[in-house]
Amino acid sequence: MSKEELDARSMKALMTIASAWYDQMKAGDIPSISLPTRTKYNIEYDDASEVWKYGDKESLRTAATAKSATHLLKMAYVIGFVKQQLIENRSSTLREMYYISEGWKRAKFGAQDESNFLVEDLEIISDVPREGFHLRPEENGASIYGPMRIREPTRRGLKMIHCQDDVGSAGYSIPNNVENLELVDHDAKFVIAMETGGMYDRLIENGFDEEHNAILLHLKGQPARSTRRLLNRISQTWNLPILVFTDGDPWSYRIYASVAYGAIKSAHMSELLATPKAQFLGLQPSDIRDYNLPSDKLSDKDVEALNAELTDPRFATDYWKKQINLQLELGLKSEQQAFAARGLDFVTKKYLPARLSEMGVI
Amino acid sequence: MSKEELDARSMKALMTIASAWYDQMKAGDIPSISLPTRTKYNIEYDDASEVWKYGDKESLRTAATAKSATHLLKMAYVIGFVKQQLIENRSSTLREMYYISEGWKRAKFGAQDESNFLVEDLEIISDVPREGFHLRPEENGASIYGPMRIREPTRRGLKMIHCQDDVGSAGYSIPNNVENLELVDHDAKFVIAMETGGMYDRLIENGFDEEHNAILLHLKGQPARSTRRLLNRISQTWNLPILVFTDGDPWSYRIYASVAYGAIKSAHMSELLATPKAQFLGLQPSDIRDYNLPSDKLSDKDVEALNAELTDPRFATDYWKKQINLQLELGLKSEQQAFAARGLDFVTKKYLPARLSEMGVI
Amino acid sequence: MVLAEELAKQQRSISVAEFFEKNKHLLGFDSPTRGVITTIKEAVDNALDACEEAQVLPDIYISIKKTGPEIFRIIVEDNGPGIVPAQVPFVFGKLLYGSRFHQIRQTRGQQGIGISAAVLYAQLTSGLPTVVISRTGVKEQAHKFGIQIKIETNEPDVISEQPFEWDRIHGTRVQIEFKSTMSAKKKLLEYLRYTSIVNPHARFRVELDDEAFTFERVSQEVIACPVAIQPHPHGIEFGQLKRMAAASDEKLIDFLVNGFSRVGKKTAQEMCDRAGLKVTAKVAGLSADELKNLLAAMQAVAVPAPPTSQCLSPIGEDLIRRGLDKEFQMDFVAARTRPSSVYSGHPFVVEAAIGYGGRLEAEGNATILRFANRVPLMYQQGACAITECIANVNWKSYNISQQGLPLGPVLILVHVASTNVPFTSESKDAIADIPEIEKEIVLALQDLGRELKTFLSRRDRNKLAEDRARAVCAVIPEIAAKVSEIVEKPVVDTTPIEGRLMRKLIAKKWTRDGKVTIEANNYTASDVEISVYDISADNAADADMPPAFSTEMDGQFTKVWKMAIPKQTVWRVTYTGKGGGMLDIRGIEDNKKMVVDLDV
Amino acid sequence: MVLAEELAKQQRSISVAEFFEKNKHLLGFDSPTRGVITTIKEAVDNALDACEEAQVLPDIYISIKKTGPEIFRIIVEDNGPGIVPAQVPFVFGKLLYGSRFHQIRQTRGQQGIGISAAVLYAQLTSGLPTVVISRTGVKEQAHKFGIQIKIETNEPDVISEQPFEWDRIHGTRVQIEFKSTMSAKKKLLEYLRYTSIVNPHARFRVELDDEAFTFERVSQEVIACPVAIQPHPHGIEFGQLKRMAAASDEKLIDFLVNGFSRVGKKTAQEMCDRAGLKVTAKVAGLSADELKNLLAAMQAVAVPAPPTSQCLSPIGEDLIRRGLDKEFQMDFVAARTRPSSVYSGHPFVVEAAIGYGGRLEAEGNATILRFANRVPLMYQQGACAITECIANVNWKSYNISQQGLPLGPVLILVHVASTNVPFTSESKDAIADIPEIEKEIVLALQDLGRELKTFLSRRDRNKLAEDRARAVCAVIPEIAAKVSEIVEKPVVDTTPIEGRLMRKLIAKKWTRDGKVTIEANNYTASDVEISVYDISADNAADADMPPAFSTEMDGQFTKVWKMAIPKQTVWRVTYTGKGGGMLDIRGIEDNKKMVVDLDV
Repeated sequence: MSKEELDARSMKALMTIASAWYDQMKAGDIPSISLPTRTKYNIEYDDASEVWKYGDKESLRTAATAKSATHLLKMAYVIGFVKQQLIENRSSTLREMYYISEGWKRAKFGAQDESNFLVEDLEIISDVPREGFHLRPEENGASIYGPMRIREPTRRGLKMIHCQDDVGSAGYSIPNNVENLELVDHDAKFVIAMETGGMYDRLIENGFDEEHNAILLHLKGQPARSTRRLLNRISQTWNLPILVFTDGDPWSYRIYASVAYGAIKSAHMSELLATPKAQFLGLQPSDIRDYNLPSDKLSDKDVEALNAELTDPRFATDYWKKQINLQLELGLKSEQQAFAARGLDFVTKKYLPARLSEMGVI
Repeated sequence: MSKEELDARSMKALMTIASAWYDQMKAGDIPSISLPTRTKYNIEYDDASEVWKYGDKESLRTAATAKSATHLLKMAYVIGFVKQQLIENRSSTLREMYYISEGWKRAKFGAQDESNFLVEDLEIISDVPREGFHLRPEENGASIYGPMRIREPTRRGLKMIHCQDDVGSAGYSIPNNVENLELVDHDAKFVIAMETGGMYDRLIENGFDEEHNAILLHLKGQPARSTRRLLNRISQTWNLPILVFTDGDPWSYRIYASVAYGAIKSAHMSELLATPKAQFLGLQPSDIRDYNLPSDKLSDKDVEALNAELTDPRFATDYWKKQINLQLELGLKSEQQAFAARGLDFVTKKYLPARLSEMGVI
Repeated sequence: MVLAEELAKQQRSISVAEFFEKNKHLLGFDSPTRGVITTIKEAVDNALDACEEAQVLPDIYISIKKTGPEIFRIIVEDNGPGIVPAQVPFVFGKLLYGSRFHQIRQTRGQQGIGISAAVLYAQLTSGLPTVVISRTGVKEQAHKFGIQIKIETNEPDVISEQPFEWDRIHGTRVQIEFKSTMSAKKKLLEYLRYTSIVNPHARFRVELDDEAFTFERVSQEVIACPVAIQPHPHGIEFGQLKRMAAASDEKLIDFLVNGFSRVGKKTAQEMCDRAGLKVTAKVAGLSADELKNLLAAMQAVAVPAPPTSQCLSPIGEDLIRRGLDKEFQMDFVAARTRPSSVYSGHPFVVEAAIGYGGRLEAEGNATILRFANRVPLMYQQGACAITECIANVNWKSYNISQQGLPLGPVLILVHVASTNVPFTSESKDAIADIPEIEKEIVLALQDLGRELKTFLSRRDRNKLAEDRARAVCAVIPEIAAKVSEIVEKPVVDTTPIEGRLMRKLIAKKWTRDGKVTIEANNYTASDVEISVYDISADNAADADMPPAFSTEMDGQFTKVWKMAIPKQTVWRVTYTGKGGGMLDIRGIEDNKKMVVDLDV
Repeated sequence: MVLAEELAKQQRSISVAEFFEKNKHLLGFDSPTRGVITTIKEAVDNALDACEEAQVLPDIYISIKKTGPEIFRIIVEDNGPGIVPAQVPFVFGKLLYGSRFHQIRQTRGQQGIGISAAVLYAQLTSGLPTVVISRTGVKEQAHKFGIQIKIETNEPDVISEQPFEWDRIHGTRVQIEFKSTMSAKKKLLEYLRYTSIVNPHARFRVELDDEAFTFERVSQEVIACPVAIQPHPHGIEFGQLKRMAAASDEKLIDFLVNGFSRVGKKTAQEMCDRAGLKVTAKVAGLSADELKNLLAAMQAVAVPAPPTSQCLSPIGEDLIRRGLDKEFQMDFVAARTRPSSVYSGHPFVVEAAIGYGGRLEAEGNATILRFANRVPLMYQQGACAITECIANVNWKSYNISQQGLPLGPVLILVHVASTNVPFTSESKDAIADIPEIEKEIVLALQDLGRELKTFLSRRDRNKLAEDRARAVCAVIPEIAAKVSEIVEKPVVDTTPIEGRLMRKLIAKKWTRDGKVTIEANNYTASDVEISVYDISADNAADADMPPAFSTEMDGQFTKVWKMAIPKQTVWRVTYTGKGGGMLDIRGIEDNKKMVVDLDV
């Protein structure tokens, strides 16, 4: 969708919301708005798009309590602000909007979280991603390294960049808006998205990208929107296998889940942000056992998180049930760099080749 | 210094330590080692290099307590490990070494912190930076954007990169070892190093780099070694003014201090890592007052940190005493993006030009 | 063996006076400070008991004056029946002498020790005899005595006795002088205040050196004097039965019916049958074993509880509430008089009250008022079963914070009335932990706790609902303003929404284009009849609905409209003017109305 | 007025027996369970007091047997001086009758109430008379009585009296039967154990139904019987002085010198001068005002504290320690007897002890043992000044955790001995909060607390130092191994470093190339003389230093070397063999040696 189209769609959606409130109040009714319930119990698998989306459960937010009324007031101010940005063709970060809200008196945000949540609400109601509101994420994109070429429009014109030849050893920095990024061509067999920089550097130092024609991507923890969107686009455009390689603990599985299925809090954007074909490479609980990796005991919070995952529809597969139950049984977790305990080459020479061929990727 | 020279120097320094211990034990003495005291009370200004370094205060670590004995044992294991890396010409991250220590029984590290601290000790004793031990930092370098050109040796050969024309909109990713980076040329008047990505993006979006011929650098919070080393090199090589632009709170002043004077924990590397000519741009406590910025109350921890800074020799200037006392008086702190409360262009059109001209930079 | 003989020579009898002289703390005379309170307490107890017996409304005068270094003169005077001259020396000059010890009924004083102990204390510390004046009626002469106690024998020592001219027609005045301090003045006044709460029929006038206080009565009703009852068959021990039997010349059945509470012929018959004894047997002739069987039978047969209505005199829920109301103005007060109950054959009644808010301290431990037979307990709060019971109730479940004792603006009163209050010691400061009594106290407190909880949650709920609606009403107009701006339409009027939220009568006044409009929206759930008071410089001569009346003073016109407004409807009036001034609505509760001047 | 007359008719005297019958809780008879302990306590108190007076080592027999449903027969028999037949009825059948009430000295029983109260309780519950047998000497006939109390008059009622054949040559046996339960058996044994701790000269034999216990004496010394003293001039009240003066026929100076403790002629003269009275004045003739002046003078003049060495009988620090040691085996015990002191003219001594560790419970509140005049206090711990004092000491500063009371394996004993122990009630369960006594208790406890702290920190320090050295010794060889590997040289031997760290004698044995070496390094701070025991299959025939002796059994050779090793030197022996077996060092404390078999 072109920028102009997206802008028009955004404006229309926002005005619809405001008009509905105006009409409610005009009729002497307390203004209200419907939102899908945003919990893991209200996400459903969409067969068509192969992603998890919010289901039918909605909650009605009526300005009949001070909290809800204030929420609606803030929403009105955000709508007013975005309308202004669209008219003036400006953009800003959420943090900047948070500071701009200083002037909104009662509608001022109490904390950054609140403005984030509110923008998500607006995305859901309007079915327009925040990029359409000209709101930039604060988060930086991650890094990518491998045999692929992209074309990026910048303030200084279109740039064609090859992600091995045209970049430093730290790779190409993914910008925070990848909608306009063009995926030109590639010479890769698969993509490995890694949780930690140490593993990303290890694979680059050991020449894994050249040896296996692999695109390496550093997720930098819980991946930013632009990172997830880029993976989604690589998968859709080039149809390459996407493999997620994280630490072996419940929080890392959530990183995988957010790549593959979308985060619960952005389930409304799943079609754009999720990569349903992404596969979990490791570190698997069975690896801890099979390779006897250095490990830590699961904390109470870990166990709680694992149990929560057992009831999470996104993990409702035999593979995950088996792995999670095994982990609970072992009572252990490991980091991906724990492979170093078996030598610095172990991960590139032994573990990854074995695991990738087991997965049918090489 | 060439790689070979550095390797030889490292090996010699480590063997000297081990031999000293051997001789002590042979004589029936409890092994021990001297270390400079690593607190802010033992850093001194070195007039020659214009940086803060550890002073004369030393503490003797004798293996007469279980804690010290174990510390020496671990140090012995690290020396053994580094010796092996030097012989085999391998490198690894600290995290990897931490996992490799799994096999060291009693000398196994209890936590990552411990191995970091120990490597710092070794740097101090041997006067060799950790890069000489073939130990890679875990931390990623930050991003840089602006009219400058560098030449970087990578696995795929030497790359020449212009940090505006040859990079995406997110800029050039600084690698985690910049010793071998060549600073080719530039067309800049000054460098602004920023704490937050939001401000970095704001300046790029508003075209500040073009308008003022500025190099923009995103510190990503407390700057990594390679980022500080790069600033040090830019300052030394090109003699450009380096301006540090952070949030207005005690923790951010420490970011400035670590850029300008070096961190206390790496005072032994100050000559390589500190940029004594770096100036603090803002956000100054007086800005909070003068621009009436949105602010938060200082927490107890903030006040404690500010008071600690008042006794920190690195902040012992009239400027800092005035600013810190003013802040304690105001009882407030602000983030740099708080300028957004006065409009999205305020920082680039009003604040920075005014401040830079006040500082004599433009 | 010589030793035993020698030891024998040292053996001798100890007089009760000697015993208590050595054990002053048992009687509450262990410090000069306490002595004052104990003495006044004993004298007031006797005065109240006497007035009760005489069925007069007590009018008690108390005076404390310093007469020398550390020496204080205490006077307590009552309008009771007086004491016949022959008895005066014994009542005041002999420990363990009194009229109430052998009676089974609720009295304040009981053991015949209290006031004589004060006399003893005076004689030990100041050496001065106690002066007693008493007159038993208008036709009788008043007598004045100087009395001490012969300690070795516990017999009265009458120092002087003479007729006396007294303006009281009946009553007693006792004047005791001993070593003391007035450091417990606050405690003393507290004692009198508390006494007045549980004796709402009494008036106390107090003179403390230069200050005078009066605690007025709130009830004009003389309280019934408890009547003595016979012992209850379930509360009697073998020794007592044996003594009663030995002293009786009755037949067994008559002995049982006449000698015990609640035993009728049928019950007595059943007891005899069960004991295997003839109803006609002479009781005095029964052997020890037969008496044992009889006792077992008496305790096995079901007998109703003792008749408490006669022998006990609880204060009653209404009078407790009024008494507390007089001394503490509180937001909530509830009282409970429990049904009477029995421990070890002694009937008792527990009364309790809980107060909340008002002038009570908002912080710290609850105020605890303990009473036994209408007498406040002033010491040893920590050792008292009442305190223990209060601490054992889970106040948190009644929304009262608690740390051992309940905390906050809470007052707890507990009154235990019994024919025999079980004190932990003879100084009568604390009630012993008798399970039967504790159970009743806890039940009363729990019952009151539930009532308090209901009050608190209703109060909180009302307040909360209103606060909530008010908070919403503050936001709605802002939403309206912003939304109208976004959709670029005129600002929408949100008053209907506000009134709806508040469920109130909303009166508004605004001025636009030289026209003043007053509007009253009845959003409440019922029809209302109200008056609108509008005071301003406008005369409202052209009002579209003329005011019921209009008056002028100094250029200010007071216009009053009266009307009924059905629920969910609006009343409106418009007139030419500049607005301003003041608007008020009468005829509806404050919390059901909102008055808004939109021009301000 | 008729009413006063009517009321007068009801007035009557109350006998002490009636009073206590109604107030059983004042005497410790408020429950059947308590009755047993109270009775045994009173009887044992009397027995111990009597033995003390007779200067015999007490040998007391106690028996409790169930004789009917809820009825128990209690027997207490002593080897005291016995009671002459004429006195027996009064001692047991009259409340407030005794030999010790009027004496100023430390005794267990005092008021003459205790045992008679038990007799009263028996008569009320079982109806059975108390049986007393007493014999005053070998030449005298024993007598046996059946005794009850006439309650209305508090006079003895002798049911039976007859001569009795008794094998004891002197002593008293009392047998009381009343309604009770044995649910307090544990408490009873506790009472006896505690009694035995503070009466280390007494033996108790106990039969409880089928079980028998003996608490043996740890001291064979008869304790001195406290001697009565005269009242102290600072502890006398006006009333008492007046009575003493009235009963005296002496001149003032003699009256003062003879009638009071610690008053000599000079002091008496000073008192008279200060009071403005002639030394020769007849005391009986002094007026009330003169007596007041005299009293003021007596209290103004400095007089030494009462002579406690005679009238008080503290247990003593040594005997307290031994008594505690017998019953609780603890790691630490310290006792303190404070100097005697005075409150209200009554002399008293506080003794305290603290024990730690051993068989004490590691968790929960400290064990608290309270005593008054060598009698354990078993009830009302919470209301006792001793408990309050313990809670008020800041135990945390002595490294003892505390939550109100101190926690952990701590025992605290406090004994208050006085001519007049101030109890909170006549049941004598708790000591009243007299500031003078509290101060002494706190001082004693603080003193002991400091001693305990010293013990604890020394213990902790020793343990810590050794643990630390041991931990270092575990690491040093690993450092040596790694460093040697890095520098590529032979592994350096670290034993000298280890021994140095441990400051011990280090014995090592190792086998290399068919040679066994035993080495003893004396790293201690002093020279040692030791024996080395080496048991193995080697005969050490070729040892370079032959063993002092060598024996063989079943193929195992025991070789013993004896030698002196100066400090900081090494002894070594080598012989051909295969090693193994066992090595031991004798002649040096366990914590000063380390034995290492390097082959294992």
